[in-house]
Amino acid sequence: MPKMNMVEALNLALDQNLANDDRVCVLGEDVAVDGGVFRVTKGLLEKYGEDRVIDTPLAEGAIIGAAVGMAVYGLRPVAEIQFSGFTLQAFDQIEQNMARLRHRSHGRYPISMVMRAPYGGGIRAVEHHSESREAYWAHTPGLKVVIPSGPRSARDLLHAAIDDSDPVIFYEPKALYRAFREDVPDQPQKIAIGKAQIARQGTDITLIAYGAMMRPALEAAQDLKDLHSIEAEVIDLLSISPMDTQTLVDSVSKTGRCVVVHEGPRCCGIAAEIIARINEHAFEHLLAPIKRVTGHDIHFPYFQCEQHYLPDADTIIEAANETLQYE
Amino acid sequence: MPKMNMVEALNLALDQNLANDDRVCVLGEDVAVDGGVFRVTKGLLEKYGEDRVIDTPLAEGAIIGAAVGMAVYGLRPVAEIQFSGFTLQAFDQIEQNMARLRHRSHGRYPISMVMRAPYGGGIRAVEHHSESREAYWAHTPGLKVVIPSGPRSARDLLHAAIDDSDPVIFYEPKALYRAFREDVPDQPQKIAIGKAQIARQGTDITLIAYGAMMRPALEAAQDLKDLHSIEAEVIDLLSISPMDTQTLVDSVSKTGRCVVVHEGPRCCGIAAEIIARINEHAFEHLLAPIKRVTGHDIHFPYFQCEQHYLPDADTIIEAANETLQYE
Amino acid sequence: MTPSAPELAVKSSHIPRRPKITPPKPRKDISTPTIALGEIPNLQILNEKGEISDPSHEPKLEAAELLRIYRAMVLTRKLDTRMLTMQRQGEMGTFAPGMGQEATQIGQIYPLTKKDWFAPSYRSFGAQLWRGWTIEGLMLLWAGFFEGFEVPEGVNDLPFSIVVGSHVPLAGGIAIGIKQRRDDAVVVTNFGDGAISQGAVNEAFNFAAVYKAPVVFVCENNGYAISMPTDKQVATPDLARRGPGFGVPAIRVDGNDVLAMIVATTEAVQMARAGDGPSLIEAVTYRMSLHTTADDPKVYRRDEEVEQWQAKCPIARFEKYLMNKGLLDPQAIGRLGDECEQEVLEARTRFRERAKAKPREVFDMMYEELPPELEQQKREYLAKLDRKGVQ
Amino acid sequence: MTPSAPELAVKSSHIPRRPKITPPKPRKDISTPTIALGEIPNLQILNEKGEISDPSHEPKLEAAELLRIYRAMVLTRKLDTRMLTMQRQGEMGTFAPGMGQEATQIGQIYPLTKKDWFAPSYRSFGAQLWRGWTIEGLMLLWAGFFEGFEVPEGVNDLPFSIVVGSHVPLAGGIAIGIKQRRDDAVVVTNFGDGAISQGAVNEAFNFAAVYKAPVVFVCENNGYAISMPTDKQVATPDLARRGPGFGVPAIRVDGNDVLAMIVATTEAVQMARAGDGPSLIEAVTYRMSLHTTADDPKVYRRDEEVEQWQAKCPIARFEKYLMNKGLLDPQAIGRLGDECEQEVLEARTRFRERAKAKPREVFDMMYEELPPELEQQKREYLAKLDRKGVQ
Ligand SMILES: Cc1ncc(C[n+]2csc(CCOP(=O)(O)OP(=O)(O)O)c2C)c(N)n1
Ligand SMILES: Cc1ncc(C[n+]2csc(CCOP(=O)(O)OP(=O)(O)O)c2C)c(N)n1
Ligand SMILES: [Mg+2]
Ligand SMILES: [Mg+2]
Repeated sequence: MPKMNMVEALNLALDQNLANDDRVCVLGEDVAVDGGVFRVTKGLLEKYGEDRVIDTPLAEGAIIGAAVGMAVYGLRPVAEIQFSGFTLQAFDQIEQNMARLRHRSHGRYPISMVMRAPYGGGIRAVEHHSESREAYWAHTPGLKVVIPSGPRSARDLLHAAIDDSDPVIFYEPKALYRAFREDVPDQPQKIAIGKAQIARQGTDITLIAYGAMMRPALEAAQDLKDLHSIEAEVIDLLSISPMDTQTLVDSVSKTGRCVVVHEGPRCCGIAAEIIARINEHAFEHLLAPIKRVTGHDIHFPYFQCEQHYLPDADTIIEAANETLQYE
Repeated sequence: MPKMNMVEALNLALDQNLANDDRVCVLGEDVAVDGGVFRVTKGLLEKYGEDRVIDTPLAEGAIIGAAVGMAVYGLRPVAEIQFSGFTLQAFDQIEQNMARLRHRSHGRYPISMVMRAPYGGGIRAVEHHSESREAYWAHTPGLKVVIPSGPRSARDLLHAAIDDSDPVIFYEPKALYRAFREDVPDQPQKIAIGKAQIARQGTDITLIAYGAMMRPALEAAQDLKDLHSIEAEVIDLLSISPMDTQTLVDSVSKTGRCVVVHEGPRCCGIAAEIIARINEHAFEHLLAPIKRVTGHDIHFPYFQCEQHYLPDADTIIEAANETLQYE
Repeated sequence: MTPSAPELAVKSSHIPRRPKITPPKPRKDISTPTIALGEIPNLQILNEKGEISDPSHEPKLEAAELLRIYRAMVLTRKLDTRMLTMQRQGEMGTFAPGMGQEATQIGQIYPLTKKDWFAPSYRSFGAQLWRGWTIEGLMLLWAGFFEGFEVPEGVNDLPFSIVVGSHVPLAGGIAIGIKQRRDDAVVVTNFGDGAISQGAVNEAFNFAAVYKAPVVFVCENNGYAISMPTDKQVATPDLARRGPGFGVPAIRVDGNDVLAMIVATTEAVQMARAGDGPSLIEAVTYRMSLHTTADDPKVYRRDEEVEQWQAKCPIARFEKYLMNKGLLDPQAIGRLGDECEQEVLEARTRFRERAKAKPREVFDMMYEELPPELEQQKREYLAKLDRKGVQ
Repeated sequence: MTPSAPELAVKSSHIPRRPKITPPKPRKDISTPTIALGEIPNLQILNEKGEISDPSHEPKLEAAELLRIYRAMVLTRKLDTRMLTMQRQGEMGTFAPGMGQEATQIGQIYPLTKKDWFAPSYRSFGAQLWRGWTIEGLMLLWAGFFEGFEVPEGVNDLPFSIVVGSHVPLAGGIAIGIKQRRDDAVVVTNFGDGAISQGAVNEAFNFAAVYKAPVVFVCENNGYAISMPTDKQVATPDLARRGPGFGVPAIRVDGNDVLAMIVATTEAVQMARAGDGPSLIEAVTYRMSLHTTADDPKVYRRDEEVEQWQAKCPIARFEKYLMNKGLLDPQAIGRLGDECEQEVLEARTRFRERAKAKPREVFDMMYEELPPELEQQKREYLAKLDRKGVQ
C-alpha cells in the first residue's frame, strides 16, 4: 500500500473516477495544463484529454453554473474552486441551482456533482485564502458537505462524493495537503456520507473536530491522557451535512462532557449546531456546558498572527479542563 | 401620533434621514420612479432627486459594490435588494468588501451603509421569494444584522442602522409590511443596535423570536396564559448580530426553560447560536433542553403549503408544553 | 455514440477527441441572414402592416405550418388572458404575463427538435407550451402547487427560472456537455433586457464563446425590467452588441415579427449544430401587460407608449399576412380563437381537479434519500399536520 | 462645494441637479488619440527599438518629467527583484511580481492628481509607489503584517484587492459618488485579463456606462491568468472590444510603451473629468516573472515566448528613447539604478524594524466599537496569548 499525502490521494481518487466512469469530468481554473495550483489534478489532462479535464475562464459563478448544466445533461462534473474564499462568487449558483434543481425539476434532474475547494488556515496565505465557511453550506438545504482529515479519508470521501446522486461540497483542509502521509489502499473503502468516525475511544470527555482540526484534537487527547490521565473520546465528523447526530449523542451521553473544535467563525457555526443537537438529544447526560474552541467572529488575521488565532492543542486542553472541572 | 404600517414607517425613516443628512442616498432596482416594488421608497425621488434616489440596472452585486464605493467616498448609501433571495447575487461583494473594507483599510474607510431587503414567507410568493437566511450574515464577521418586528421598531431600527458607522444588514419581514398599524412618533426613539426587547414579561418559560415570528410567539404566550396559566416571557431579538446575549441569559436563568423560534432553516441557524450561548452562560439554570421551532432544512415550499411550513402559535405552544413537562 | 440525457446510458471507455457532428441539414425553406460579429444586422421580414418588407428572407413554410404557428401564438395569448382573470379572482398566484411577446416566444424555439434543450426564464408561456409543457402544469405552478414544475415526459427542458439570469450559465453548461459528447443537440435560452445586466449572463456569454458551445442566447428586449426602461438599463442603443464584445455573433430582430424570429433562430441553431458556437439574438418586443400581477405600470410608463405598440401587435400582424395569403378569414380566426379558448378552459378544469395542496410532500425531492436529521424533522412536521388535522 | 473624502465635512441642504464640473484643462503637452466606441484604435508611440513610431502622439514632456517616469519604472523593478529575493529567503510571503509591467503601471496613474482615486489589484507595486504608498508598507503587507494595509495620509486610494475583479464595482461606486457631488475627481482601477471574465467586472462596466461615471478601467493584459493564456480566457482577438459592448469607449495600447500608456490614460482621465463617462484601456503587456512566488510558469509556457517579450522590455525601450534624446547615458543609468536599489534597501531596513507581529491587535478595526460578544472572545483570546507568553 503506497504512502500518500492528501494531494496524491485526491489525485488518485479523481484519476480512478475518470477512468471508471466517462461521465466524470473535472473543470476549474488552472486544473488542466497547470494541474491545479495545489497540483491535485496533475497529470489528468494528459490521461483524459481536454474534453474531460477542462481549464475554465476566471469566473467561479460560471464554473458552478456550467457544472450544474453538465449534471443536468447527465455528466458528473467535479468542479474545483481555487480557494474556498471564492466560492462566494458562486453563491447564487450554488444555492439557486446546484442545491435546488433536483427539487425544482421535481426529481427529473438530480445534480450529481462535486464542488471541491481548499479551505482553512495555516499556510501563511494572503487575505481571503484562509477562511472556513462550511457553515454557509450546512445552512443551505439541498447540499451535502464533507471534509476529510487525512489522505485516506480524502480519497474515500471523494469517491463517495462523486458517487453520490446529490450535490456535494467537498472542502479540503489545505494545511493538510502535504502535512503527512498515510497508507492509501489501491481500492477505495466504501464509506457513507453522513457518518462520523470515532478516531480515539474515551470515557471522560468527547472532543469533536474535523478537517485540519483533527490533529490538534488528537494531540490534545494524547496530552490529556499523558498529563492528566483523562480519557478523551475524539470524533472526526467527516460529514458536516448531513451530520451523524447519533454518534455524537452516543458519545456525549457516555462522557457527559464535550468540546467542539473548528476553525470557522463561532457565531452560527458548526459547533453551535452540534451543541443544539446534543442539547436536544442528550440533555440529561450533560454534566457541564459544552465548550466551543473555534475561530473568532473576526476576519481571519494576516498570516503573521494566524498561529495564534487558530485553535491548537493547548486551547483544546484548556477548554477540556474547564469542562472537566465544571461542577 | 399617526398610525402607520411598516411600509409607511420605513418610508418615514428614509425620508427623515434623506432630509437631515445629505450624505444619505438610496439605490436599488425600481426604488426611484416606481417607489420600490413594496412601495417603501415611494415619493422619495420626487423629494430628493435622481442623484440621491437612484434606480439601478438589474445587478445586485453591482448595487452592493457601488454602495460600498459610495461609502468609501463618504456617502451613506442605503441599498435595497428587492428580495433577500437575491442578496446571494451580491454575496461576494458583501463578504469581501462591505464587511471587510474598514478592516482592510486599517480603519481608513469605515463602510457606513445599510443593505435593506424584504425576507421571509407568508405572502404567497414564488420560489426564492420567501427565504430567511439571516444566519449567513450572522456567520459573517464585520456585519451587523437587524430585523424589526413592527412599524415602530422598523422605523427606529432603520434610523439606528443608517446612523451606525458599520455596515448593517436590515432585513424586513415582508409578511408584516401591511399586516398591522402602530403609533409611530414624529421623532425616532434612539435605540441601540445590539439590544433585545422584552416584549412580554413572564417567569415560567422564555420564548425568543424576531421579525414576523414575534406575532405567533406573542399569540402563543397569550394562549399559554389563557389556557394553561403559564407565564411566558417573550423576547424580541431585534438585533441578530451583535446579539443581546445578556438579556437572553438573564431571562432563561430566571425561567429555566426556553423555546427559540425562527423561519429560516434549522441547521446552523440563529436558534443554534442562541442555544450555544445559553448553554455557555446559563447551563446551571436550565431545567429542560431548549426547543427549536424553526423552518426545516428543506427548500421553502411552494406557497400552497407555506402556512403549514411556517412556525405558528400552535407549534410554539406544543414545544413550550413539551419543554415545561420535561423532567 | 450519442448519450441519452439526463442519464447517460452507456459509459464509453474512449471518447474521441475530434468532433463527430451531424452535418446540419440546411433548410431549403428558410433563407438566413448573417448573424455577425461586426456591425449588428437588423432583421424584419413582416412589417407592422403585415406586408413582407424583406422578401429575400421570407421563409417558404407550408400553409399548415404557418397556421400551426399562428395558432400557437393565439393559444399563448388566450392562456395569458385567462390566467389574469384567474389571478384577479384569487385562483392564481402572482405571475408574469407575456402579452405582446408571442412572436418572440414561438419564433425562438420553432427550429428546435425534441432532443434539443430549452432553458427559459419565467415569462415563457408560449415557448413552453410549444415545447410540450401542459397548460394545467403551468397553471399549477403559478398557483403555488409544486407539481406544476414536473418536467413532462419527453421534454428536454429546464423548469423556468425565477431568479433573473441565473439559468443562463446552466444553458451554457448543457451545451458544453453536448459538445463533449459529440451530441448534435443545441440549447436555446431566453432572458430579458434586465437580465443582460447580471454578471452571470455575461459570464455565460464568455464561457459559451470560449468553448464554442452550441447555445443560442435569446434576449427578449421587451422595453422594461419592471419599471426600468431598457435605455436606462444599458448605455448602448441596442443589446445585441453585447455579444460581439464577447466574441458571440449577434443579430437584432423585430421580435414582433414571428417570421423574422424563426429565420434568425434557424440560422443560430444551424450555426450551433454545425459546431460554429453560440450566438445572441436580441428580440425587440414590448411587454403589453403588467410586469407581474403585483405591478402597476401606470407609475412608470405612459399609455400612449402602450398604444403605439398595440399597433405592432405580433398576432394581428401575422394574421394580416395569413389573410393576404388566403390562409385565414375572419370566420376562421374566430373559430380558431374559440378553439384555443376552449383548450385553455379544458385545461383549467384539469387544473382545478389537481389543485390540491399536498403539504405532506414538502420533504420530497430534496435528496435521493432523506438523511436522518431530515427524517426527524419530517416526523415533527407530519405530527404537526396530524395535530391540525391536515391531510 | 467639494466634499473631502472619506467623511463629507459639510452637509449641504440643497444639492444642485445640474453638474458643476471644473472644465478640464486640456494638456498642451499631450496630444490624444480617440478612444472609440466603434473600431478599436491601437496606440503605440515608442516602438520596441525605442524609436518614435507615432510622432503625432508623442507627448511633449519636460526632461525632468521624463526622468521621473523612468526612475519610477526602475524603482518598481528593483523592489520587485528584491522582494523575490526576500521571499526566497523566507522573509516575505507569497506575492505577485510585476516584472515587465512597469510601463503599464506608471502610465496608468501618471495623469492622476492626489485627490483622484485609484483602486488597484494586487499586482500594482509601481502604481502604488507613485501614488504614495511606501515601500516598507508594501513589504509589510506581503510579509503578512496587517499594518501594511494602512492607507498613507493624503493618499486617496483603496488598498489593493486580492479577490480578482472584486474591487472594480467599488471603483464605479466611488465614481458615482464623485458625480453626485459634482466633485471633479476621477477614479482609475486596474485588473487583469483573467479578471475580465468575472461577472462583477462586467456589471461594473455597465453601471459606469449607465451613470456616465468618471472611471477609467485599465485592463492589464499580461498574457496569462496564472496558467491560462489570454486566448483561452476569451474568444475575441482583443479585450478592448468588451467596452463598446457596454457603451464604454475603448482603446488598445502597447502596455510596454510608457508614452502610449500616459497618452491614452490622459485622454481617458480628461473624458472622465469632463463628464463624458468611463472608458476602457487594454494595456497589452507581459508578465515576465512568476504568477506568484508559488507558481512554476515552466509548466504552461515556453521559454522562447518569454525571451521574445524580453526584447520588448518597457524599461529598456524607454531607456533607449531617453538616451537618444540625450537625457541618459550608461553612467546615469547605473547611478540611477544604484539610487533606486539603495532606496529599496533602506525601506527594507525600516520594514525589518517594523516587522513585528502584533497578535494582540487582531480584533482591532473590526467595528467602530467591539460588541460585547466580541469583547468576550477577545478576552478569551488574550488569555490564551497570556498562557503562551505571547506579547
Ligand atoms: C436576481 C434577481 N433580481 C431581482 C429579481 C426581481 N425581478 C423579477 S423580474 C425583474 C425584472 C426583469 O426584467 P427583464 O430581465 O427585462 O425581464 P422581463 O420581466 O421584462 O421579462 C426583477 C428585477 C429577480 N427575480 N432576480
Ligand atoms: C475571484 C478569484 N478567483 C480566483 C482567484 C485566484 N487567482 C489569483 S490571481 C488569479 C489569476 C488572475 O489573472 P489576471 O486577472 O490576468 O491577473 P494577473 O494575475 O495576470 O495580474 C487567480 C485565478 C482569486 N484571487 N480571486
Ligand atoms: Mg424586460
Ligand atoms: Mg493576467
